[in-house]
Amino acid sequence: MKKKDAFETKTPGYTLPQLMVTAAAREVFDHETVFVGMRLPLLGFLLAKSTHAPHAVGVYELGVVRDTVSPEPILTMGDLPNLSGASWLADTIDMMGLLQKGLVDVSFIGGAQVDRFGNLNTSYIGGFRSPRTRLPGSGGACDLASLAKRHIIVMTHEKRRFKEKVDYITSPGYGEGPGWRERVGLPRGGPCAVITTLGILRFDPDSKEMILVSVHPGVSAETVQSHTGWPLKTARNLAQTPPPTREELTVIRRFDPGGYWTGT
Amino acid sequence: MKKKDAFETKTPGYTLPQLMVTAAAREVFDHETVFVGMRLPLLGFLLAKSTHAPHAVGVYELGVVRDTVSPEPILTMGDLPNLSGASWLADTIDMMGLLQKGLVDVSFIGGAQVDRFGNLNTSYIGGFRSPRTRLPGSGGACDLASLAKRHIIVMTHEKRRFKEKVDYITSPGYGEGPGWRERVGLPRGGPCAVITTLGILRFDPDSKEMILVSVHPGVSAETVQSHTGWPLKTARNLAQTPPPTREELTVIRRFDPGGYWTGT
Amino acid sequence: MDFTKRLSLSEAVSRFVQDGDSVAMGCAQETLIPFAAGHEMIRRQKKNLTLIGPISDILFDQLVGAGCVAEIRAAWIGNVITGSAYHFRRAVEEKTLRIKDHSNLTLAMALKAGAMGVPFMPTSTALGSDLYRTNPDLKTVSCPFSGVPVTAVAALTPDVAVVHVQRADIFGNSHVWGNLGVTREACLASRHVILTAEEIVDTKVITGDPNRVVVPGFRVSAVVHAPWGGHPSPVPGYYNRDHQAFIDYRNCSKTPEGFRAWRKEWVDPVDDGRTYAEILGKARRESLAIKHRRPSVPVDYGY
Amino acid sequence: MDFTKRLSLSEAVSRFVQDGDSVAMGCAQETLIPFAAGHEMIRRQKKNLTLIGPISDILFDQLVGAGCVAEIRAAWIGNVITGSAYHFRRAVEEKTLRIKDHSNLTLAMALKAGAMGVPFMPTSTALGSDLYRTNPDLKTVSCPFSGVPVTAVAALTPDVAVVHVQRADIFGNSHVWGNLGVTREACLASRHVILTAEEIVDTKVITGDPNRVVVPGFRVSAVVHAPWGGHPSPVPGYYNRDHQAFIDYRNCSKTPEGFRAWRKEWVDPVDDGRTYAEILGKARRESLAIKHRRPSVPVDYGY
Repeated sequence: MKKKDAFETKTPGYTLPQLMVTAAAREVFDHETVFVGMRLPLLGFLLAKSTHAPHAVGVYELGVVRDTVSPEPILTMGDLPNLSGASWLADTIDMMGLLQKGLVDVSFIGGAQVDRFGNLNTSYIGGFRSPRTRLPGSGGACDLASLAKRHIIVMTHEKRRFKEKVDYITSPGYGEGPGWRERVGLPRGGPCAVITTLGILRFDPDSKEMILVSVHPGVSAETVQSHTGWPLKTARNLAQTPPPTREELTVIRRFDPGGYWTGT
Repeated sequence: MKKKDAFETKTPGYTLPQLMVTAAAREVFDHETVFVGMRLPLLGFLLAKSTHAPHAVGVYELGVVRDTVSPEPILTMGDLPNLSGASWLADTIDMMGLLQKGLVDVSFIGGAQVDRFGNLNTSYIGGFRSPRTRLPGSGGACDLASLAKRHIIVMTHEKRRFKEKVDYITSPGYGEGPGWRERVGLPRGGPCAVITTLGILRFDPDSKEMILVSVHPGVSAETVQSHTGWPLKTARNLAQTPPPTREELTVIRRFDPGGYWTGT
Repeated sequence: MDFTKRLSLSEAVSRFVQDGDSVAMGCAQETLIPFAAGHEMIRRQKKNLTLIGPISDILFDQLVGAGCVAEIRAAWIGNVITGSAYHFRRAVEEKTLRIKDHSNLTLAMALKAGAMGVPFMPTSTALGSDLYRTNPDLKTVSCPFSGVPVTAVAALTPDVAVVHVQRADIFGNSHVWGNLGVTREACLASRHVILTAEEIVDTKVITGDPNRVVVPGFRVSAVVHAPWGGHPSPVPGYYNRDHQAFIDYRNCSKTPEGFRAWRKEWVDPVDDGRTYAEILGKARRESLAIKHRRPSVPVDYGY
Repeated sequence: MDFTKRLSLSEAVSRFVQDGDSVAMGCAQETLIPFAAGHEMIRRQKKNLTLIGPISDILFDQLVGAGCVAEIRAAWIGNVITGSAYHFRRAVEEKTLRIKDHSNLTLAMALKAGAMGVPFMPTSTALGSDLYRTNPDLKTVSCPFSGVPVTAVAALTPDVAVVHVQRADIFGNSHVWGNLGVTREACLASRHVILTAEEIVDTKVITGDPNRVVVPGFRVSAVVHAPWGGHPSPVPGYYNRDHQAFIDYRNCSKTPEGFRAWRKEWVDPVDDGRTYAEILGKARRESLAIKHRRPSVPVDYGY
C-alpha cells in the first residue's frame, strides 16, 4: 500500500520524506515527553525512540501514552499495535491535561500555510467567510501550538504556503512578533523549527522571525527564497541537512515497510 | 458490633432508628436516582430497593453507582460488598457530574444544626472564628443540598440543634426564604423533608419554612415544639409516622444484622 | 433495571435520532467509530443534523455526502491517512454547511462542561487563534484568582451520543477499552446514548468489572447488537483498521458518482437484509482479524 | 523507562515528603487509604504539612495527633462509622490548625483544575453557603455565555500525592480498581506521586491492561511495596474493611494517653523491624481476607 500523493522527489539512496522524518526525529531529545502528531511525525517519533532517544515517552491525542515502540508497523496512531502494550489508555482530556500543565516537551504539527512568525493555517484558504478551500481544521494542532514547550512544524515548502500573512490562524506561532504570546495569555512555548521539503528553518530569539538554518542536499538558499512569500532571512552559518544514516533508513523502512508515508 | 452512641430510645417492637430508616426509605420513589449519604441513609436506600423501589439507582460519592443491593450487609459505602457487582466504579467527579446535571432525584444528608429554612450546619458550632466545637464538615452534603432535585435531612431533634439561625451554612436550604436559592444562583432543589428523632417536617411551598407534618408514635406536637428553637408551624392534618411493617423490619435487620446503626 | 433496551439498529436510530438533532459520534477519534449507526442515518435519510466530535475519520464526510447534515462542531474533519474529506470541503466552500471550529481540547472541554453540568470550562488553549472568529462558543475571560486570561468554552449537550463499544448487556451496561478520546464526556453530556456493540453479553460480565464502564446503564437509551459496526475503524479486541477501505473511500468520494457507487456497495444492501459482515466478506474479515491475542490479567472484585 | 523507582517506605517518604509540603492522601475516600505511608510520616516526625483530600477516614486525625500538620484542605475530617475526629477537632478549637473548607465537589474541581493545568474550575455547588467564608479559594463568577453565577474553585497542585494501589511495577506503572474518588485528579495535579502497592508485578501485567492505569509511570516518583498498606481501609481484591480498628481508634483517640498507646501498638513497632502484617497478626488478616472471589472477565488488547 503506497500513499498516492506521497512526495515523489528523490535523492540518491533515500527519499525526501525519509530525510524529513530523520530531521524530525533529531528534534527529539532523550527522556523527553513528545506529543506525537499524525503522519510523518509518527515515524519521526518511532525513529527517535529506536535510535538516540530510547527513553522518550509518546503522547497521542486520542488517549494513548506509550514508552515503547509499537510491536508492529502502524499507519496511524489508532492502529491496534499502537494501543497494545501502551503505558496508559485514557481520555483525550488526560492527554491534553499533560500538555496544558506544561509536561509536554515537544510536539509536531503539519501545516498548509505558515507565515514568518510561524502562525499556521490548516482551516480556511481564502478567508473563512468565503473560503476558496476548506481544510480539515485544527485537530489537536492549535492545542499543541498553544501549550507544548516547543513545537516543530512539518510541511511542504511552496510559495502559496509560505505567506507573508496566513489567511487564518489555526495554530498560533509568535503571532505578530515578540511579546505577542505573552500578551494573548499563552502560557509558554512557540514554534522551534519548520522542517520543509526544502530545508529547516528556526526562529530568531529576539525578532521571533523565521530564519533558514539548513538546506536539504541539492537545494540552494535561493531556491528556498523563491518558494517563500516574504524576504527570508538566512543564518550566517547555513548548514546542509545531514542525510539519514544507514541505521536511520533501516528503522524508517522497518516502520514504513510499504513506503506508504516515505516512499521507496 | 454495636455503635456505642446509637439512639437508645425504644418503642415496642422496633427502635427509633428503625423508624427513621423506614421513614427515609419511604421518601424514595421507584425508578428514582438516589444519591446515598453516609450512615442511616445507607440502610434507607437498601430498604427502599428491597421493598417499594426496586428500580431505584444508588449513587455514592466515592465513585459507585449500583442498581442492586449489596450481596452482604455493609456498615459503610466503601465496604467491598458495595463495590462488588456495581454498575459503575468511577471518579467522585463523575458522580458529582450526575448531580450537577440535575440527574439525581433525591439525596440524604445528616445535620448537626438546622434552621427554619432548612439550612444545615455540619462545620462549626459557635462561629468559625472561635468555634466551640469543630464538626467534620461538608463532605458531599453541600453538593447534595445545592444540586439534587430534592434532599432529605436526617437528624436528632434537640433545641440546640433546631436553631433560629445556624452558626454556619455548610449546606444551603432555602437560605433566607422564598427566592433565595434562585438569587444566589443555585440551579434547582432544596430540602424536601426533615426526618428527626421526634417526627417528620416538610417545607411550606410559599414561605419555604419548616412545618411539622408527622409525629412519631408517642410524641406530641408540644414535645416537638419544646425541642425546637423557633415557633414551629404545624400542619393542619398532623399525621402520626407509620411504624415499620414486619417486612420492613425484616429487611432492616437483614442489612444491619448486628444492629450497629439501628439497635436491636 | 429489568427492562430491555435492546433494539434493532433501525429502531434505535428512528426512535432516538430525530431530524435536526445534535449527534456526537466518533468520540474515540480513530478507533471505535460507529459507522454502522452512521450508515443507518444515511439509509433513513436523516436531515439537518448537527454533528459533534473531535475528529472525524470519514464518517462525518459520508453523512455530509448523503445530505444529512446542517452543521458540524468539530476539530478536524478529514480522512486520517489520506487527507481531505471531499464532501465536507465542498459543502463548506458552497456554504451549505455551517461550522463551529474547535480544537481537540476545546471540544473535549465543551463536552466535559456538558457532562459535568456546568455552563462552561476554562482552558489555556486557542488564545490568540482565529478559532474565536469561527466559533462563538469561545470567549476570553480572566481567572478570578490570578487574573490570567483563559479561553472559556461553552458547554455542549448533544441530543444523542452514538458510541460503538465492545460488549454490552441488554440493559445498557457496557465495557469499552482502548483509547477513549472524549467517549466518557460525550455519553455523560448527551440526553440520549445509543450503544452499538460487537457483542451482547450477560449483565454479570459487565458488573463483574465496573471500572471498565464509561457510562452507567441508566443513562443509555438503546443497545444495538452490531458486529463489525465499527469497520473500517479498528475495534480493540475484535478487528484491526481496514486501511484500504479509507483509501477506497477517498477515491470514491471525489465525485458524486463515486459516492453513489460507494453507498450502493457498503450502505444500501443492509436494507435488503444483508448483514454488514456478509457485505465485508469472509476473506476480508479474516485479514482484519486479531492475529496476536493479548488478554488482560483479571482483577478481583470479591469481598 | 528502564530505571527503577522502587524504594523502601522510609526512603520514599524521606525523599519526597518534605516538612511544609502539601500532601494529597485518602483520595479514594473510604477505600485504599495509604495508612502505611501516613504512619511513616508520623515515625519520621514530618512537620507543618498541609493535608489535602476529600474526606479523611481517621488518617488525617492520626497525623494531626502526631503533630505533623499545619493546615488541612478537605471536605470532611472524621471517622466514617463513628463520627468525630478528636485530634482534628481539638486542634481547630485550639487554633493550632488552619482549615480551608471544601465540599467533595469543590475539592474534586480544585484538583481537576490542578490536573488539567488551568487556574480554576467552575461549579454550581456551594453558592450561598458559608464555605466561601472559610475558603478563599472559592469565588463567584458569571458564566461569560449565559450570565449565570457559578463558583470558581482555584486550582490545587499538591507537592505530593500518596496513593495506595493494588499492583505496580518498579517503574511506576500501576493498576487501581474499585471506586476511585479523586485519585486520578490528585495524581495528575501533584508534582510528585508516591505509590504504595499491595504487590509488585511485572511490567507486562500493567501494560497488558493500560485502561486500568490512572497515572502514567513517568509521573510517578516512587514505588513502595507495602502489603496491608491500606489497612484498616478496604482494598478491593486484597482485604475487607477492618471496622473494629476504626472503632478502637475512636476510643483511643479521645485522650492523648490513648493516642500514645495506639501509636505504640500500630505505628512505632515498624521501626523495630516488624512488618505491619506481623503486627496485624494471622487471625486478624484471615478475618479480613476476601472470602468470595469475583474475578473479572479478561479483555483482549491484541492486534
